[in-house]
Amino acid sequence: MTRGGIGGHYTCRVAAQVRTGVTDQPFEVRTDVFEGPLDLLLHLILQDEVDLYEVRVGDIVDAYLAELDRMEHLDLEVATEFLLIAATLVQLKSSRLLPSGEPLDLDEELSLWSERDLLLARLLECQTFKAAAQALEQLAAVAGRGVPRTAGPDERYLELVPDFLAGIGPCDLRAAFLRAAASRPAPRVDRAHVTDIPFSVNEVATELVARLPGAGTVGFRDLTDGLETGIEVVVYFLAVLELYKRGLVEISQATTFGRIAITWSGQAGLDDPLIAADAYDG
Amino acid sequence: MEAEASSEARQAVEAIVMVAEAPVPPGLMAQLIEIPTEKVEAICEQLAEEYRDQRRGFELVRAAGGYRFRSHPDAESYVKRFVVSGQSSRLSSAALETLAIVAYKQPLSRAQVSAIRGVNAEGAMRTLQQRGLVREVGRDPGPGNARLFATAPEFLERLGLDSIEDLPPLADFVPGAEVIEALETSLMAENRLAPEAKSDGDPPAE
Amino acid sequence: MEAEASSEARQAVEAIVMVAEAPVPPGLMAQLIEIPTEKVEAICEQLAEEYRDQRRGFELVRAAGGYRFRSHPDAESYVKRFVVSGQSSRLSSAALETLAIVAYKQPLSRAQVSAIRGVNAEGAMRTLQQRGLVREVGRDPGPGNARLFATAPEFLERLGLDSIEDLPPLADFVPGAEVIEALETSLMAENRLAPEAKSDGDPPAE
Repeated sequence: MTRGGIGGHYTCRVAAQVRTGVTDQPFEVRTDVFEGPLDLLLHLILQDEVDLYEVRVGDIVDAYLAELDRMEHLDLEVATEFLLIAATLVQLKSSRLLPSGEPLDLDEELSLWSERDLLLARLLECQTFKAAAQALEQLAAVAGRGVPRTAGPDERYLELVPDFLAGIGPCDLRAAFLRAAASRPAPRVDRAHVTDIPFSVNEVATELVARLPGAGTVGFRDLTDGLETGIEVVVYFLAVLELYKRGLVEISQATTFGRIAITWSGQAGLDDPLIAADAYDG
Repeated sequence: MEAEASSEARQAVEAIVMVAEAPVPPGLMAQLIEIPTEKVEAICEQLAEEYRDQRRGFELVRAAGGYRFRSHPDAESYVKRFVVSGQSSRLSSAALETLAIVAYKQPLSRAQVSAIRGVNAEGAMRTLQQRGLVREVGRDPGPGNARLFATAPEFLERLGLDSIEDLPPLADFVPGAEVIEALETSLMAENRLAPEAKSDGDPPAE
Repeated sequence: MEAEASSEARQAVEAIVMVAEAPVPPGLMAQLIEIPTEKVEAICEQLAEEYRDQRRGFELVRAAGGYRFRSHPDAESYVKRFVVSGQSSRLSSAALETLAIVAYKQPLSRAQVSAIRGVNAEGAMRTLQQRGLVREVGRDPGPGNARLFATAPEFLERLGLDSIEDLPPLADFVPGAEVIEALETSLMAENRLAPEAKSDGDPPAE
């Protein structure tokens, strides 16, 4: 069996489409994102108790092709894996549609069984790790309630440290930068009871210059998620406008009150124009 | 008295763990303080209990093979106000599933992860590496020499586990009989493949 | 009782100072815990005394305008052995991230480093300067005249780089799976707001 991959995400729009007429709650699954056919199949079979044979394979293929269109380039491995599973489904389905009186070739029947068993084994394995992932998440949530001390020895002992950069190479440095810049949410101290604004436009802009390059298209709401006061959101908005003015980001909004999409378009390089810019007073 | 005699060792343990940046293995402390490892472990257990009894804002925990100080969960809300760090950036479900596969099947290659998930694991693996949860540990000696990955110590720390053996057994997560049955039924081309042929259109037997 | 009432505040102070990388100003803690600054100071004095009485291996001291934990001088010989043992020789993740930011964004001020890291970078910057990896290179001509920092030649030498341009580029970084997922989720939220938009079946333009 091909060990390829599916990078296509089945959005719920897809799932709702394939199941039209099967359930009376087509919007219920809209919060899910499916990663590849195994994920989608598991969902269809388990969550919605759909008889697989009610699903039109053609619909899945259509939806999948639309998904491929949306991707920037055709990933052959993605397409192969998908076709393999779609073909297995078609084969299983068609065997059921054949008139029952007509006996199958023994080889054919065996191969049908083994295809089915292989698919079943993969679905079971997939489901097992999904459950394991949930358990790990719970463990992390419990452990995450405490923060480890990482301060290290104080100045008195620092000159004793034998080799400060032991085992650290340029790539570790790059990884550390990305960790620091990309995965950390906005610096935020909950100061709802204090009247001043906790950060300036310039600070936010500097932060965005670090965060946005390479982050693809980001929604304004993703940036401001977790902010507590309107004024904080306003500061973020001004910072985004400032970046736009400087030609560092593209902004688009498809519908009124719709999602504001922000895409980095500047140089994600060392000469960062904003770092040298004058400070704003917030 | 025993307790008195170990006062210096106790202080040494507290001091070393206080200046450490990562969990300190008890064996290392035993070497440095020149006492048996079991003694170090006993001291740590005792200290942890004292901090609990005194309702301290920190705790001494065993994680990733060593001991370290950590803020107490009860003070979570205040600490969160103070630091915004790793734990607030949650992993996506794709990354979590990939992490679970690596955790239970390590060491393994990216292709093996992809095979289990049925999707390309590149992106999720990269995320996990960037977060320091997964790391490359070598090459597959077989054909292709694929890179092999395993969880990093940070993973154990994030989960509050001492070692990989402390992961809940994978067997606990194997789907129950009713799920397996649902899957089987759904994949069954009943007319052809069911042991006894059924009249068409009927729902499969429970 | 007074002591009972402040138990939560005590825990909060201990927890915050425990996870801090630099001295924590009492005024900041007062804000976070929502108690007067004098109260924070009283708690800290009380805690410092308790640690002394209990002959802990650490002490709570006031330094550089704030409170911090550090190892007790009585345990100095053990702490030295630990530090010299090289077990703590790798840069802490805080210091490494700070070094990376300076390396990629130099020259920049401490405030800019803090803005990117999302936490106070004072302590880490001081460490890096002491180790000769980072140095002050001038003043920001803009308002405030902030000190600007850059990596020192020692840094390039140690990493085996010829110049800063030889650092691995950041630009080819591809967003991780969770970014894509977040994107999908927000696209779907949009669809929900405008149900008719999906009827045409067009993939969302991006």
